[in-house]
Amino acid sequence: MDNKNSNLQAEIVRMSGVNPRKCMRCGKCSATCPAYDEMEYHPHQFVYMVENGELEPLMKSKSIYKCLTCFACVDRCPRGVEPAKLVEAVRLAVIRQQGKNHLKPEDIPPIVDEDLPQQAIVTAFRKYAK
Amino acid sequence: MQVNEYKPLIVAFCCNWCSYAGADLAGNNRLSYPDNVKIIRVPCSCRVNPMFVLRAFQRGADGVILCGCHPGDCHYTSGNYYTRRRMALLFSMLDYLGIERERTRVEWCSAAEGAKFAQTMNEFTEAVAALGENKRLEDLRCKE
Amino acid sequence: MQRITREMLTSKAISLLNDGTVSAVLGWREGEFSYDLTPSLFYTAEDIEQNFVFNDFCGANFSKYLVTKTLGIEGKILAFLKPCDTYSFNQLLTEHRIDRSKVYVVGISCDGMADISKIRAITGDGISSISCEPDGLKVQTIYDDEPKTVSYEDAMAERCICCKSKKHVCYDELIGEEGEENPDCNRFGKVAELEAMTPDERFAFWRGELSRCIRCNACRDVCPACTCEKCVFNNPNSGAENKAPATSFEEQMFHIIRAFHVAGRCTDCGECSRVCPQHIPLHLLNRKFIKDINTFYGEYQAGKEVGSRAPLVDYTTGDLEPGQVFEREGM
Amino acid sequence: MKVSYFPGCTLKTHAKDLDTYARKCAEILGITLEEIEEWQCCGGAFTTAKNESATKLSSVRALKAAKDKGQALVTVCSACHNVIKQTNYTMATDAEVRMKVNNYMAPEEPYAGETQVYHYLELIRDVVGFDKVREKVVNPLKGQKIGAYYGCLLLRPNSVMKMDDPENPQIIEDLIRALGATPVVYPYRNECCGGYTVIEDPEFAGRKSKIITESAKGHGVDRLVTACPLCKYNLVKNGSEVPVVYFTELMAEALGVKEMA
Amino acid sequence: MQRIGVFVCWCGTNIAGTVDVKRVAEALKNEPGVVYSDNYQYMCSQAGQDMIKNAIHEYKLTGVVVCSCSPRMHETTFRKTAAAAGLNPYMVEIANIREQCSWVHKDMEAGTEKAIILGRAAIAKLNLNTPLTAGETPVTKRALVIGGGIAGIQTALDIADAGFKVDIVEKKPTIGGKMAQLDKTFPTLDCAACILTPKMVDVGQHENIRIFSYSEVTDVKGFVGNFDVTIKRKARFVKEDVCTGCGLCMEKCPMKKVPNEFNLGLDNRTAIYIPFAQAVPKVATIDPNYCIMKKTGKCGLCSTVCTVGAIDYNQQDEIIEEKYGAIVVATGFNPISMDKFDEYAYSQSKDVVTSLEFERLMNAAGPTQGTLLRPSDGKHPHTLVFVQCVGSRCEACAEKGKEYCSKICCMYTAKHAMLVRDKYPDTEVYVFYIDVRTPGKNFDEFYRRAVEEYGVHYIKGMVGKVAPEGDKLMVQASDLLDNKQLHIAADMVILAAAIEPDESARSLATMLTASMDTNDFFTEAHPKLRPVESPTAGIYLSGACQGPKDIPDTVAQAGAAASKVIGLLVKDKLTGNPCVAESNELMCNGCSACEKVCPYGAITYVDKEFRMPDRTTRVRRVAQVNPAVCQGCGACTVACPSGAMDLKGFATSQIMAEVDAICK
Repeated sequence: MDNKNSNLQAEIVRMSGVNPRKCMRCGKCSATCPAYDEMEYHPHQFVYMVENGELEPLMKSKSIYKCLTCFACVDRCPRGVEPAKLVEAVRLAVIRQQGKNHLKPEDIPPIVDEDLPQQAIVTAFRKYAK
Repeated sequence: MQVNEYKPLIVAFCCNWCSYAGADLAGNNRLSYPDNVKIIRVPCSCRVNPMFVLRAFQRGADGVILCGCHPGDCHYTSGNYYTRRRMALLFSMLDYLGIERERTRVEWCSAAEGAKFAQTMNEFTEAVAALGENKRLEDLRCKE
Repeated sequence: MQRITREMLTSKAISLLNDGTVSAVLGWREGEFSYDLTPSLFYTAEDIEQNFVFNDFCGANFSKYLVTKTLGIEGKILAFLKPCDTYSFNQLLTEHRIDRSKVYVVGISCDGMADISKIRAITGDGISSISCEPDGLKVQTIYDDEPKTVSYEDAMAERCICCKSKKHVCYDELIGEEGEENPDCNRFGKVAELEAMTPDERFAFWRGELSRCIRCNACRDVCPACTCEKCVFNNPNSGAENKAPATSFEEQMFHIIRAFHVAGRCTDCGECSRVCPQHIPLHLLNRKFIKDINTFYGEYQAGKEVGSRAPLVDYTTGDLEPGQVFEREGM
Repeated sequence: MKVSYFPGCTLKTHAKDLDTYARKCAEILGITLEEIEEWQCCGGAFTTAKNESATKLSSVRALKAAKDKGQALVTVCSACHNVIKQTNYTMATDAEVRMKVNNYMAPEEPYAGETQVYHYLELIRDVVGFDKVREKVVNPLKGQKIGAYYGCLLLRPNSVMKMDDPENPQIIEDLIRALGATPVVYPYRNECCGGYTVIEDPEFAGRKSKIITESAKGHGVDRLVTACPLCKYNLVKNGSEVPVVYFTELMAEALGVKEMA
Repeated sequence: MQRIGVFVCWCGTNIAGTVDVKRVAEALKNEPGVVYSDNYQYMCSQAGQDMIKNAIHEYKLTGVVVCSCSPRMHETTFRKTAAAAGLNPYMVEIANIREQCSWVHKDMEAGTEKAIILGRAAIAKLNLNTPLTAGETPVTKRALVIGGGIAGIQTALDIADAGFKVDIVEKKPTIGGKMAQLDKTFPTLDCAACILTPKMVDVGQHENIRIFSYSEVTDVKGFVGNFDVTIKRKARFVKEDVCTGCGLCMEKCPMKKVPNEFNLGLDNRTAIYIPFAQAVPKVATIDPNYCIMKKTGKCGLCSTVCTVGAIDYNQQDEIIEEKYGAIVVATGFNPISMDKFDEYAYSQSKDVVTSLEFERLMNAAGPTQGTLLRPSDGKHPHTLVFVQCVGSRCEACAEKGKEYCSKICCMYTAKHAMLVRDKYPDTEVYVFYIDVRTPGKNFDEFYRRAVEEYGVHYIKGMVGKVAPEGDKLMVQASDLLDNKQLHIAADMVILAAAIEPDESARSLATMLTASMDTNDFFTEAHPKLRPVESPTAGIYLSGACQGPKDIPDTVAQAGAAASKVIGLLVKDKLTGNPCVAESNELMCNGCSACEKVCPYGAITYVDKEFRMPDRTTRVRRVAQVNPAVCQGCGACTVACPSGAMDLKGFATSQIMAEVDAICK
């Protein structure tokens, strides 16, 4: 693993507070995930790939915007790994970079219908933009 | 081995079941270590009273080492766990008083680890020798 | 907070004595000087009214007296315990040294006690009398015409400044308000300072301090953790016997052995340092053990709960190794 | 009993019902909701990253306002509750975040998670008691089969939220029972509706919501209740055949204060 | 003052090659107490030993120091030598000048010097030795087995067959335990009842075995060889010695809606019941929580129909006290509760069952007479999903699951899957696994047969959610190898629940002063070398109370525990290790520090009266060491603040003397 990558890996692990080494590869997170079919990389892969430093593919993947943060994987993981926090950490590692906001204010007007609670917009910005 | 006139006196407390047997194994395999290491046999490392360690220092020992079974392997199931706490605190205290921490040591050594025993004694003796004679504990009270 | 007054204590003591709740009262009696108070038993209301003293010099920890005083007495003894004393009292209960049913504990709140040596440092020697006034301590010396005023703050004992808890962990009845534990008391500040020194500096520090020891045994005699039926230093078979100053090992090791003997049991009441005539900061040895225990094995306060398992008679399989002690501190 | 109340933005606009009925019912149950002055949006989602402190400030301000008044803090919206409760937990347990937030806000007395945070439902269960609710019911919802829709935010992460068993919650069911109706347990009551992804991928959110409403219908649910405006939006928007109302509205019906709203 | 003889051994050239033995003998002559010092080629030879014996007689020696090989080699030899010459064997000390001197040093001068110092240390220690005598205690030749499952049954039978009396205490009305509930057993698939019930009958008929069924141990006092045990025999309201087990009462009992615990509540039983047909003892028991007579005082039908007059509604609990030499713990296990795992919808659907419930559903004597039917609607299930590791290997939440592997689930799930496919070829069977763990004879072959011959679908992954929809269970799971999320419409879901020690174990451990791990499994005296003994002498462990175990392992351990018990009971007297701790009551503070560190529970406290110097008496709490239980580790000696506790043979003063001699 090159140096830059291992720094990033350490940062993601630290930011998430997750210890990916606790994973015993049972796959219950992925069995639980409601967004599974939308994702290219699944919760258990996030854990495995972060542990192995395979960060590029994760950061490029749209999977990071598909996690619903429903915490089902967090609650059902038998080892307390908390995959959702890793997904969030990877996403933050992407959107904190300059110009990497996934959602921009100009994207909003066309998608909003008038019943949409602003809760949705606020949350989406917090998830998709820095 | 380095030639050194100064030979530190090392007292080693060894538990009967693992470390003393480990020392015997070192002997069986003719693995040499300095002759200034003197072993005292105790049933378990938890028999070693901190007073013994202090006494050894006071009477002129330059280093004291305790050897016991590996944690989890104690013949008496839990003795070495108590040793571990007692000595962690005692050694930390001695260090706090300014006595070199290299002079005290706890090492877990099984009956099968003759080589480890010899190697430990070599390393420890060397480390203590590098410090020179132990004056501090004796001098702690007497201001020049 | 309302200050505890002598009257509050004497009236409580007399009423409990009169209604038969207790048959004796453990309190303070004036010694040679007004700031030199002696713990003492009172059996009658008259004695209490005349001789019971309570002022800012009542620092003595009563819990230890109860070990012997409760023996051979009919009924209960009333003991006024400050928050710090209750920890020692609980620890003695844990060690089965006091029969709880023999003691009626009245917890008294405490804002800190005065230290005569701090006062002396301000007023100079020759103190003939001290009175406790609202605005401070009026100190009369034989050299001055007018009494000098020393504020309570300036007179407060070091151990009270970094008081770990104002909470009574044991009582039958309380006078004054119940306080709180004070986790931010910074009582390990000096220990940390010493730890940060080089070994040579530490050695020099301790040599300077311990050299002054005259082996008067006051620290041991006052220590509430030292209630052994026979002290190892008095026991010819213990290998540590040594009653008086000598040049031998036991003497130099006295304080280390003593600190280790009370490790995990010391409630950090600070009596050892209070009584040391040579002003050796002995509490710094005890606090080192307490600090280490807290960092190595998790927070533990001796005496906080009756029956708690002291760290040195306990273990976990994952305890750190003695060698890791130093790695961990990054030293 | 007086408590501090954090309504949240959506309750001021799209989810006025959730708020209004909450206030009406509280009155009946003897709870005074004192709205926090100058509260700010909670942000909608809690950021789990350990090095995020800015996103915690608005919640901490609300928490601190409640602490200053010596009151518990109550929320009705699931999202606000989740954010505020998680923030509070972080402030109590994460020294680094605590230090950063306190340094930034520089309050007189640092905030360290002292405030007790209740969801409205918890307040009813733990403080008021369902028996009291039962006493106050004037229009028992007899014969109605109501399905609770918890969603994610009320229950998870359980280690922090500690509201109920996240896999088999009972709190809304107990409330439904107290209101005289019959609770219906269906398996997707604690699964995600699709949440905020509706912004980007409405079809995906639609699929998630559909599973829930279909399951509820299959189990014979007459009406669904929820505590979350976004959940309600997603469920309704995606053609739920079962009507969806806020739990406070259901309460208002039973307690006889709905007309007055 | 001692009169010490020093004997320096050459060990051929082993010692003499590096150590000048003559100089050593000479130097040690002048040590305090030494009256004789000599050297010889082989001290351990007959001639060498004779030399020691002669010197003991001739010089009236009170102690012997042998400078030779390791005490681990010949300490016993020289102790016997001394004893043969009339000297107390514990008045012998060995200076190890071979393994720890001549063999590890090359320089003659240094070696000799060190040998002298080691000899000096031994002499210094010996000067403080006192003759020690090992204590003897008689042995009660009867064993108690707590728990009547397969572990307890096997242990009891083995002990009884060796000719010793055994009592079994079982809390349920019958022995048999979990194995009696099982259908078939892996890896051979023979039926559990076929191999267990004959053993139960053997137990019932064995002249050396008494069964206290429906009973509990309430108190244990004493120590190895001499336990006093209090047993509560709960009132079963049926006279055990009169009841013939005919079962007429069960037919007539009007209260028929009692959840049948033997079938895990899958069907009902009557208020008066015999748990199953092969129960031992085959005696009815009235369940007072359901019996109409017990609850309302009106009924009495069973009493009317009982032809032998066995019913006694007024029976009271009976407390009996018995003496035992050894106690075997065989309290077994239970599956954990599934309450906290409702993502699998255990509380929402009757068709989600635990593996033990599944055993009953497959069992010919079970609620469905062995036909696999769904509990909800009695229909034949077509798609079955087995979930492994439910609550096992679960580190995250202690209140939910267990951190350890439950060990038996992989194999019984393979068995279940295989049996289902064998009986009902029209079924699809899925097993979701994290790892398949099959270490055991013929185990992996068994699992492979399930896959290869029976076509069980083994899928690496976990189930995340089970949703009851209509009459189906919608199973959402991951297939990690195919990187897919699966959705299976199943008819039944079977959960391999983790197993945990029986809840009675914790209080029993306290009574026995036997240690337990954090999971409440009993700890063994040594994890490798003494796996069936508790660290507390006289307490033995059998079966799953010590850790998760399958039947073969349980039976093996049961036999091993029995052999250890037999080894104890054949002795008339127990000779202790004389090097045990001893408390000086005059100095003891009564603080309990020693009691807390003792791994064997050898220390107890008594209130004792002492005469004080002022002629008053004072009652003090003091420690007493039971020498029959103490193993002599010395942990207490250091924990003791006053130094009241000392270890014979390794006294504080002796070790100090050694330190002084070495550091001189």
